Amino acid sequence: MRVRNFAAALLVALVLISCGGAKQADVIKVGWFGALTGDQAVWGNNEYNTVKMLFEEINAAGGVKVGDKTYTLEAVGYDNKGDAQEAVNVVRRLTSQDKVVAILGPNASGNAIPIAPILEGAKVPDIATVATNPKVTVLDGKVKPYNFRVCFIDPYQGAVAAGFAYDVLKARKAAILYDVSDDYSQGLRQFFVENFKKYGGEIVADESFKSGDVDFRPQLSKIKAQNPDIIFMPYFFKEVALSANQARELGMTQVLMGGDGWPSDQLISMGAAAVEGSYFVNHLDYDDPDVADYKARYFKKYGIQTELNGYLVHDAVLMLVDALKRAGEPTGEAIAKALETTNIKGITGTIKISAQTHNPEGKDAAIIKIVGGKYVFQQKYAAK
Amino acid sequence: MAQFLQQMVNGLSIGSVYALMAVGYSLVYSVMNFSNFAHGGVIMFGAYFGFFGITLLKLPFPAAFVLAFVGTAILAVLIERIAYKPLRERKAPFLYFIISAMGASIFLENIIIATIGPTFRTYPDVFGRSSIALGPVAVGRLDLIMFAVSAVCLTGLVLFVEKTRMGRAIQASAYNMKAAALMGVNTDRVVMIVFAIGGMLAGIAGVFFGMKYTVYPQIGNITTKSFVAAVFGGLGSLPGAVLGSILLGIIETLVAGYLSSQFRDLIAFVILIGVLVFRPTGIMGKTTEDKA
Amino acid sequence: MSSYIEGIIMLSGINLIAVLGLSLLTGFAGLFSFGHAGFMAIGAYSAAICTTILKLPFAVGIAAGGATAAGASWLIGRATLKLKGDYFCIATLGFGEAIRLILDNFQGLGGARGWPGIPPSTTIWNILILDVIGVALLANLVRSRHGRNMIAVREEELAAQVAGIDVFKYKMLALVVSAAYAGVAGSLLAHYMTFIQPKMFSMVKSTELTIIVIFGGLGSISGSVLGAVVLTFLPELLRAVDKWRLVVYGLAVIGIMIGRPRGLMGGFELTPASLRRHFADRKEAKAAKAAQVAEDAELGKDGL
Amino acid sequence: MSDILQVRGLTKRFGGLAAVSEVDFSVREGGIAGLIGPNGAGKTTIFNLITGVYKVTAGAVTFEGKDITDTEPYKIADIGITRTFQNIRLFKNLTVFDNVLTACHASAGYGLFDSLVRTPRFRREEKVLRDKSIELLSILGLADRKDAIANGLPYGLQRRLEITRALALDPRLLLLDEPAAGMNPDETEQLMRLIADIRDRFKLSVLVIEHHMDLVMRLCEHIVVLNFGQKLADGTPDAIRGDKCVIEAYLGGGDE
Repeated sequence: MRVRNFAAALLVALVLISCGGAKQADVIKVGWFGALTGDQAVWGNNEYNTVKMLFEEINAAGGVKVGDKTYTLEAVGYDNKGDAQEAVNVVRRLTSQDKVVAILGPNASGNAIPIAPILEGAKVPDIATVATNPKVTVLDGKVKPYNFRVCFIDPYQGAVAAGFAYDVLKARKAAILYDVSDDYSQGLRQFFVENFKKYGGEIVADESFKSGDVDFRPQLSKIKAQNPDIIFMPYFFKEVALSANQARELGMTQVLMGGDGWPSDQLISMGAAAVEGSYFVNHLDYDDPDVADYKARYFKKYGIQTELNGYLVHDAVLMLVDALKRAGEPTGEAIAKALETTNIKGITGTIKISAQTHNPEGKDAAIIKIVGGKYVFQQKYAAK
Repeated sequence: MAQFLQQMVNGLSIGSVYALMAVGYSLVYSVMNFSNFAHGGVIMFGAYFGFFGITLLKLPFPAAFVLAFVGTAILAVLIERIAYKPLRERKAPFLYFIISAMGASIFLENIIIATIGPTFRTYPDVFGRSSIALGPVAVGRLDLIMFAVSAVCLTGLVLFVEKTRMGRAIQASAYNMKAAALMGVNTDRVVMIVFAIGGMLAGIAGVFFGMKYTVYPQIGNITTKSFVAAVFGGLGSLPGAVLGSILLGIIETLVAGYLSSQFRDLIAFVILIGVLVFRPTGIMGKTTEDKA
Repeated sequence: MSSYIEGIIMLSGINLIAVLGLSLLTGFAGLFSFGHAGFMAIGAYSAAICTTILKLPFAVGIAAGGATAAGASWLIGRATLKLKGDYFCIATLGFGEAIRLILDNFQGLGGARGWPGIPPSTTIWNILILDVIGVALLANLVRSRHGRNMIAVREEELAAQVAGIDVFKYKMLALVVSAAYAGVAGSLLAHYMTFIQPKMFSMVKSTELTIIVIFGGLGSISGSVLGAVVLTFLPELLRAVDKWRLVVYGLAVIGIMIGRPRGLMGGFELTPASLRRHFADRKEAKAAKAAQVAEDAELGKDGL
Repeated sequence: MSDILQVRGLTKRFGGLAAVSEVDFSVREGGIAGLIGPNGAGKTTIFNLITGVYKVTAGAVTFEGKDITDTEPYKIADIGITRTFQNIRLFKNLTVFDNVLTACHASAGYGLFDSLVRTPRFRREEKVLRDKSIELLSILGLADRKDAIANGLPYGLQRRLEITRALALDPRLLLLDEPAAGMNPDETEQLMRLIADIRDRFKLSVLVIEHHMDLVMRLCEHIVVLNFGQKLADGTPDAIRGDKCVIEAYLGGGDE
């Protein structure tokens, strides 16, 4: 099934459905979980709000037609505080108590991995949002039947960052600073190193810190002595801002580069001049018209800006609705099967799920540059 | 060589942050003889007081600074009155104090998360972020100011303890609380003053920490480093706390700079254990035998 | 039983084992540890190595988990238990973080990204059996001379020494047994989650275990059992107000220390015998108490 | 009769301050000896040195002919010396019975494994310990208070319990640190009889620190007088009563 511009298609479809049978009362329950409290609460709330908003819009337009019946969607969301143990609890609750047919989220790989056996037992598919560790969907060469994701994976992101740094920025000597106690950071670091070396570049410094650290000058001073062309910083915006400031304080002028942990208003306000001219790999181009439409709807409803996670969960909802329509019946098994042949256009790009990996294949990454305190889209970049 | 000098400057700067945090903790330890783990929470409140003083109340920096350390002094005394005083009066074992302190620190951290939220905040730029270049070595402007303020605070504290009546009462209580009480020292007041001073130091540490880095509810976690530093220097000794902090800062920096940044904290921990095994009283600590 | 309820029961059973160990250390021997999650981590990773890499049976994994955690605790104890309590505290603080850092760096076991694919060998039955064994062994231990000696160390270290109790040895015994419990709990957790990650064993985890012990009451095994079950279920019921949970816990911990240091159970052990005695003694106790007060008054020494 | 305890040249310095210097004395087997002197004379310090709580700076302590200088406190109990404390140190939150039972541990013939799985040996030995505790409590007149919490006992009984606990370790030398402190004359009288009684019944020797001169003079067969950490005099009560130095420094000084 080919859907061209999803926003338009969805609208047409929904209008048609709503004209068809307006007084159906059948409900499909869809689970969501993520961190609503704790230090990742910003992202969790953003995702959950987006899911609720989209479901409202879909229901207002008449619901989703599965097989011969039309259903409305209901979101059942739980907070797992970003904790792996809680993730298992919550998924058990969603599958056995709430009887959801599919689950959206979580954003952290460490929370998405341990839920796999429970999903398999309950036969309920999950679409992870920003869980980029390859092991979320594939383990020991075998694809997990009920785990899917909407984002690209660490090896891809690492390859894009390395490729862009080498090809476009013409960097030959790269230094890395990463968070050794963070899974996401370790993953990106590993694949950046592998790819950058493959291109022929040299890693002149490979330094780390630990979550909670605030002073990076010892590592940065060491990096400075190696005089790299760029510094790759695969971690989240708080530490990015701190380390960027400290690097500039030490008189370092190198171009900084990062991944999808960067985008945030706080990076600009706190990093200010220090992050000016830096590049990062992102899932989407903020100026894309489709993106802008969702952004505006979200802002209108909640009065705050959406974060990166919102875009991805938006596309996860699209994936799910598309799969529901093709599934023929609203059961986890049927939905999982339909998800394997997903091929839609979302706001973060074309999502074509591979049945072998359950990852969206060939999703272009967007390279963003910080110019004048704004995120400026540079180009789409696909790793070779 | 340039790198080595820079690393020493980095180490001194990190160490002086630890020192500012460790001194208040060590002072309280010297009198109360227990680790006040709520100290980190008070530091965190100091950072928030200063931050909201500047942003919300639109105070000039010096006023916000005073607000912060007066606020934390009051907070520290309040914690003492609520969480420790009843235990003191009951002569409860040391374990109860530590647990009560843990409760206080959990409360402080989470009340901020529940009311203000978990996100971090950035101090407005007060002193400028630029650094001064001394040849190849960059010295942060804020570091210099912080160094000066720490020196003034610590000198003031030493003078207070050595030269004033209250200070001597504190010394006497630190030596032996019961004997001091018998000799007519109002130990309850001494404890209050000690917590107030500890709280002030925490407030000062908090504001500088916030300015240098950022403000967030888990600042207390970083202060565990300063506890380690205090043990390193000799628990209960003020010069020991300062020396231990500076040494820990330099050791961490040199480990990260020349050995392995991956294992920085691990190596720091191994050094701590080593010190404990071979010199249980720390660098400056004095051996004491419990009075039977 | 829904898989959700079953999951919560399993988790509380696993928590219980770790809590029992900590209860021995803190409640009976009077030592405070910030690093118990570190022992759980050692247990979890050792057990996972046994079952996943070496393909040994789960029982061997559990035993190895307990043994390695106990071994690590012995090393820490050697270095710090001869010193005053604060040093031990701070050393455990550093230890918990150090273990995490080692595991974060150890790419062979997944590093910070975690280790998936551990066999799901933990079942509700092996948890319950280990719970029963754990409670029985601990109850036997504390009601023997070894347990009494630990309590004596907690109560009055100097007097214990003079009464011929090797304080260091009994602190060490409490620490090693307690770490072994934590190690077993870690092994079970690893094979329940089928995935382990150093993040799971943070200081927050240690703190939560300590809170359970305190709620249950220092020196009460039945309190720890109750605490582990109630405090594992409670957050599930209170999800809506979860951000206030730790605020309330913090206050409650202070409140318990001030007002009811023996915890919510008040040092009362819930055993069939104690219940019987409790009801039978109520009347007698009143009369006896009145008689004693009168006698003390006569001696004129009350309150001196 | 030979000496059970000998102290030779015992010296303890805290920093530069000599709390005890060059003290010699001995306690005869089966005897009751007294250690007297004004506050700060170093009496308790000597107890702490004998029981290994403090490290000795110089000198030696010999017990039954064996050198026990700087033995760890917990081993001192095994060797056969136990003590009480000036400021009572009971296991405050335990019952009277448990206080005594805990101290009986040394005579228990079972190991950790027996404890964990409750072997028959455990049950047998545990019964022996319990019987022994009850017996001791009855001898010391505390049997009817056995289930009371130690902390709630009247002061006099707490002292008595501390002595009971010391006896549970089967000592051959009992060190009592101001056992009559805070007692009225009646109780002091009772205590005196109790100490003499214990000595006879348990066949042990006693070294007692005491301020009540009356008690010391009547109870002890041998008295050591300390002042400022040094020995002033040493002899029978009569000799001490007549000693000029003692009268000047202590009895005449009006400490009593």
